[in-house]
Amino acid sequence: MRAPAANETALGESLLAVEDVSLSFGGVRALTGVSFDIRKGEIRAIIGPNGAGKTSMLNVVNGFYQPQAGRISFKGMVRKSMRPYAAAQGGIARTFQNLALFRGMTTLDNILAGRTLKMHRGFFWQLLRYGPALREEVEHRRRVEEIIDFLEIAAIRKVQVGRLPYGLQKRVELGRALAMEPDLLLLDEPMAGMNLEEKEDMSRFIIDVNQQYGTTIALIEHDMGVVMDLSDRVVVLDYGRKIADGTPDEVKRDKDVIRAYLGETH
Amino acid sequence: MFYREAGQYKSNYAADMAVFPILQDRIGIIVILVIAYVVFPLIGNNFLLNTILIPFLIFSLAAIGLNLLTGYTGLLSLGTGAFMGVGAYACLKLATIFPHVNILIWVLVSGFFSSAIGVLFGLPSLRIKGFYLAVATLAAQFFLEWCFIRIPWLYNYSVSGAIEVPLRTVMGVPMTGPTATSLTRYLAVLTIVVVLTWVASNIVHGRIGRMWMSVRDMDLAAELIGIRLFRAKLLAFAVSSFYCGVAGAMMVFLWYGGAEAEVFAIDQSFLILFMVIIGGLGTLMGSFFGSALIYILPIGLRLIPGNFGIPIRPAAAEQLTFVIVGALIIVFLVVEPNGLARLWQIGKQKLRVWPFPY
Amino acid sequence: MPSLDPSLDTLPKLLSHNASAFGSRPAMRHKDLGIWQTWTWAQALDEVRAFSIGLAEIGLKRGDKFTIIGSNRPRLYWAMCAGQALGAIPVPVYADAVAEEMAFVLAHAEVTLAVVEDQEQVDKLIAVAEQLPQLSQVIYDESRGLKNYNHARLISFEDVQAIGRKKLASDADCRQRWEAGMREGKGKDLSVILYTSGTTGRSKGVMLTYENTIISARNANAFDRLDEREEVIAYLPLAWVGDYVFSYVQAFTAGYCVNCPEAQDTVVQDRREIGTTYAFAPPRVYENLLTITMVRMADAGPFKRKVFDFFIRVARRWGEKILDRERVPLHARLLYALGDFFVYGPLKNQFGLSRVRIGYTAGEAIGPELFRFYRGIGLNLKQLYGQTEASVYVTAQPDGQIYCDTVGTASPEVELKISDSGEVLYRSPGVFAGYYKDPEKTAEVLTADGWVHTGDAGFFDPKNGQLKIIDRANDVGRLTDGTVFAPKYLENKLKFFPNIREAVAVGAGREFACAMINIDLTAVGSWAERNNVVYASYQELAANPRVYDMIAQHIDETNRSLAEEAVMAGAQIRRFLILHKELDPDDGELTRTQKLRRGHIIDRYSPLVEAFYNGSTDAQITTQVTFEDGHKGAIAARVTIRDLKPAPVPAAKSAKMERAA
Amino acid sequence: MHILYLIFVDPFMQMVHSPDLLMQTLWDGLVGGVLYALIALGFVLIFKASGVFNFAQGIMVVFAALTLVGLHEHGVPAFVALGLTVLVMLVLAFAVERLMLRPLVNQSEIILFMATFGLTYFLVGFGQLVFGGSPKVMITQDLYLPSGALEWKGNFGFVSFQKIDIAAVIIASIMVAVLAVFFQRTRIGRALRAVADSHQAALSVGISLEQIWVIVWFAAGVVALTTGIMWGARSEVSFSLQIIALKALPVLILGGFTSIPGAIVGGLIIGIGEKLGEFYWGPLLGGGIENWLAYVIALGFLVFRPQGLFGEKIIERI
Repeated sequence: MRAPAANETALGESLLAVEDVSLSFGGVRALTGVSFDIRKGEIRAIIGPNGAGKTSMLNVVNGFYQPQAGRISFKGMVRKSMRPYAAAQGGIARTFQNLALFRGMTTLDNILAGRTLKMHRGFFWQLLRYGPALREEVEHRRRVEEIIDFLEIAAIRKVQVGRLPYGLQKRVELGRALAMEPDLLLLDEPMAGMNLEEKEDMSRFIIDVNQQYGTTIALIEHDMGVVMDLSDRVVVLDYGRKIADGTPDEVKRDKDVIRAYLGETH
Repeated sequence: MFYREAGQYKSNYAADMAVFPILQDRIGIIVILVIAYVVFPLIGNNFLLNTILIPFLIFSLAAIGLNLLTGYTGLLSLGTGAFMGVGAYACLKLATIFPHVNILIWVLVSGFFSSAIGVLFGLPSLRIKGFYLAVATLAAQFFLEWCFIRIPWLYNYSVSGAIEVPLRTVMGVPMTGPTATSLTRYLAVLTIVVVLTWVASNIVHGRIGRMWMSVRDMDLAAELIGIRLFRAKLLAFAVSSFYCGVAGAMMVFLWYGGAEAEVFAIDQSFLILFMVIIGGLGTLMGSFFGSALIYILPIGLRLIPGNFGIPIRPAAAEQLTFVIVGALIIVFLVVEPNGLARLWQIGKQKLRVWPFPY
Repeated sequence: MPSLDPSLDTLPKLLSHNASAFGSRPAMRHKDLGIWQTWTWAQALDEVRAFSIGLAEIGLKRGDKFTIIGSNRPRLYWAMCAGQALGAIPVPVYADAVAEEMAFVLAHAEVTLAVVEDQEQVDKLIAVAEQLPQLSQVIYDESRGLKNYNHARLISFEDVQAIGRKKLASDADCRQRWEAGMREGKGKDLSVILYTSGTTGRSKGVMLTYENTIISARNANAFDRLDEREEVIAYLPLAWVGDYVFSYVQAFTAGYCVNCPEAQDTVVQDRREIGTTYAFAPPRVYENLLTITMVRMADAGPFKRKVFDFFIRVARRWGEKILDRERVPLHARLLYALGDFFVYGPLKNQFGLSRVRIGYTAGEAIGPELFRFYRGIGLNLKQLYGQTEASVYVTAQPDGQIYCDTVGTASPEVELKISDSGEVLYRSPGVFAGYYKDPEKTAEVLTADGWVHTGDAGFFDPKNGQLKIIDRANDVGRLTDGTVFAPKYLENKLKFFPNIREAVAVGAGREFACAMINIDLTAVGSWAERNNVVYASYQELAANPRVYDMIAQHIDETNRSLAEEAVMAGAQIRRFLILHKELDPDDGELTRTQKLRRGHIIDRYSPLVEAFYNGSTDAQITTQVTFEDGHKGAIAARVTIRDLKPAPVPAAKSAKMERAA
Repeated sequence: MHILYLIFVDPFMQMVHSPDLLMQTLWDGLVGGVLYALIALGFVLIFKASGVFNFAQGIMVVFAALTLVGLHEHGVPAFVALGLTVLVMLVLAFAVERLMLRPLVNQSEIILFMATFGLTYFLVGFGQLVFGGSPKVMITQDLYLPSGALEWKGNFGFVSFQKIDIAAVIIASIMVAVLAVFFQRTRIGRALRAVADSHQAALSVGISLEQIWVIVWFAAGVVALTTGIMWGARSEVSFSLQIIALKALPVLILGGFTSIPGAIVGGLIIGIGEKLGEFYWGPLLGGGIENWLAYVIALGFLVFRPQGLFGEKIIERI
């Protein structure tokens, strides 16, 4: 089922490309001259041992960190570095390794918050919460409900996310990202700490997102099995350097990768 | 137990997103409003109106103001008193310069002045968070306090250095000044508070409210979903200060009828902060609970000994109040850190699922 | 037989009539995307028309059979009507049926087109595709996950409607033609084939004409004064005659609104939101609600529990009398009023039953205690006795004449009689046209002069003249000592205990009665939590000796109450065991409507049955099981058997008996 | 033009023309600063070890002083009273840990912060209830603290140093030294430092959090007492002091919540800064700017170095 999708993306033009990006915090090198691209409509995995700089990479992509060197071209526009707001507006959404949900808010509000960039009714109408403002709320609520339905979290619609079990929180976070209708979706270990069943669900959602909405996805994941059957292409980082890049099978066979992983285990 | 929700279904989102989706709650609100507008005026003597209700409402509004900033946006402020002051002095100047304009309009307009000041002192929130920001707001508190004392123009050069509220009539009825009856002032305060509370609930239930809460709960994530933190924070400062400003103006014009700068001293800020915390951060209802507890309780304490004929020095009573309030605050925080509003919620939930435990 | 006004003798005709009569009234609601999406009768007609014409375009013809598979969704009901408008015959199938079962029915009914809910059902059909060569088109409601499927024979509901709308727009008189085609339908025409998963053997297709269903629906509406103001919730299997008549035909004839829940597990919540006024449910549903109540109350604080128990006792004592408008002392009324405020009201509200005017329990006999409980808290619960072959209604209880052990008097236009063998027979306008492609079975059941053999043993209660069903005619047996042994009667008594989900009584032709028990995982599970009994699976919990003790107490209680009854005293349960697995329709142990298939179970578990009577205290058993995903496996277990002391028969009673004898 | 002159030229002219005044001002500022530093020190101790932003520190100063004087008034010999007061502070520390911190463990910062507000109110009321609300005079002589002034005439003028101030500076310095040693050398001290980093670490040193809290609150109490004595000796013992105690907050901002040297340096900057400001620029604004100058300094400072003088740069991670 995945096969056709993979083929067409193989030719799809690049949506985002990072060119020898380097990042360091006060002397500590996080990334060194990393370059790779993400093509429209593909599922791109970033893997590597702990501390390989995967998360830092995502943080660079959506402008949370400013790299010291390198270029980032997104949708053809070349920048020295991203800015969070610009990234968000450009259509880059993101979930986090250890959840960054708005714990005090309900599932509904969390996902609605993801629509912020798309809501424009002025302050005055907000004061009245009437007329245009209300209409806008309703219209976006409808979109959000579709996402809720899609992620099968209708039952927890009005529950404070702080009270939800971990697996569900992950889903809500994905929902918030989807609410932004992103062109590029960055998932930082979407399945960390999940049991098998939850993982299967999550994989299904990721695939469905990619197919239903044609969203391009870049994900960091530790579970090799998952990575191999989800992703179209894989880039491997180790100690902040790129050591391999290609289709899952290519990467699996790459000896640097094998070494890196064996190196990690002991 | 009283809730009978069977048959209350929503066939459109507007209804589902209403502030009070449950019929019984809507009824409750109406009952409260009727009591406030009809029953109290009928049975209300000066003491009830002037010493209990008017200040209670005013403090509630101020608490709402601070709650918008601290409870909803997560920005701790110790400058509430000063922002209230700005409102009061602004109102005084406006009333003096344009004597013929309806005073209530000025009461509201003066809010905008404290908004402006609030935004000004909110600027540091771009760089700093938490207690650091709290201390920054202390700068506002002390600087403004100092202005209130040192700039005679603000209090119209009155010899006492205090605000003397001029007589103003609305449609022939004395609204402010010595001859204004407590009933008229009560109704004015009540109306303003009701309207502004309604507006506040609109804000917090809409896009802006979500924006603020996002900033409060996880500012980084908020930024990454496209919320401009700085704008959101400044907006919070502006709105919050507006409410405080109006509360301050009402306090002087519709309650005290005259006041000195001390009224807006740091203790006032602390008092409001108590109300917000005890009432419950991030809930409008809590602001009312908090103000009821923190303001009305001490009055009760002062009355009790008298009623029981226990001889007690007023000073001692004062100090005793301090002790008790202080202890109460700690006790409340221990019992329910999320404030009275949370207790209320729990109770309500129990009633909804009655007879089941969950 | 009285025939119908020809302008209203088919469901599509009724639809277009309603569209003009109650145009702006809600016809259907569906909890979807968080709110109750609503369609008026006018809108419903529009949806149906568009889909119907679309169907015609993709080649559905008069006389074709098409199937409907899925949970209760407006679109699936519309699909039935849309097909019927073209003169095609819907053959709804149980959505939870496994692929093979479906294959049998669809092949047998020569279904050419399927309207299904979602990917799950599509996958099932694909799995058995080669067994169904004639099935040319599959229409799905939810596109989720189907994007990359081969769409050669696959099309979405919207697309079909789009085709229809396009046709309507492009071709001016297409609308008239459709109207005309719809008008060709006659009351005598075959309207639907419902496959009954009979308690014995393979399922048979019951053919019902429009007249059958519409007349009995009309009568039912009149009988209970139902009109367009009713609110009902549709949550029972589409393929069950109950749902077909109740949420489709009766809705169309009365014009009331049918509400589709968001999901199976939100039914209680959804029923509560809507606040239905007319409820129709098999005893199981009421059982579950009661179980939930008991379980939750067990966790409640002592005070709350005391209040609850006290008022429930009040309800038991006075509730029914008050409901039946009998004379009761003032203090009782006052107590009851209090109870209503503190317990009954909230309780009914929790379950969304507050506004229920009439509640029916049917499909299976209901445990008397269960029945009394609901009547006691002021729910006007009545019994009816029905069959697919009768378009449901055979007998029903008129308001005010409610007895927990009868099923009421003959419904309007229904004639009843008891054969010499004690079997119940009936004749009515609702009587079916025969089993599809099965004349000899039809002959067995349907006599030349239109009488139908129910296969149930029963008699008219001398006290009130209402029909009383004892059991399936061929299930009623006798113990070797000659005492009457009516298994279902025992089972129902046992099933009232929240802890017992299913019970299978054996004893026909044996020296004494025994029972195989299925514990209720919800109830016993929470009991286990409270008594920190640890368990990993149903099997483990079922085998737990403390659970055995608990069940033993329940059965002792049952025996005591049996001892009270002259006829049954002899048939007390002497031995029982708790089954190591839950009885399951997928293993053919229950019907899709969750009825016990006792015969099947008894030979399936023959080793256990033998163990009952050869005195051994436990037995080894291995059973074939079908898992969720359809693949088969076997589970083995060693099941313990417990002995019980029969309760002494009260001296007075036995004395009377002797005199009677 | 003239205003610019008044702001940017005139003050400095004055400084040059009368260095004695300048010196006097600097000295006064220094002493004030030292006392701010001491209060700030109390904050830092508690914040470091328990993450509690102890708003009550200022009140503890007053309360301690009040207790000391009050006891003496009731005829308790000075040093006995001193000892008793220390004991009272210990009891207070225990009470706070038991009744406040333990029940509120792992509540959000702001809740603990509010709790210390409650504590403040309580102490204010309690102190007055027991010892009366009227201002009191610190028992300087009985504690053998020097009084009078050292006067020093140079050819450029005349400066006077209050002996008590000198004493204050010395004692304060000793205090800091002791604390420093305590933190660097002793096991408990190390434990405390560990707590600041991670609670597990502290436990591994074999001291329970509860004990640590008691210790730091007690230490803070002792610091408060010292401060109270000094301050009381300079002005008088009354609750008006608590406003001055708030001055410790800007000091903290300058120094950072967790740095002891920061507290000291910050204290000095604020103390001297506000005195200079008041003396040389205050008149332009009609005086009294002491009340807020400290905060404005801190505020301006924050905008450029949010993490304070000695706080290390925060790298935000997600």
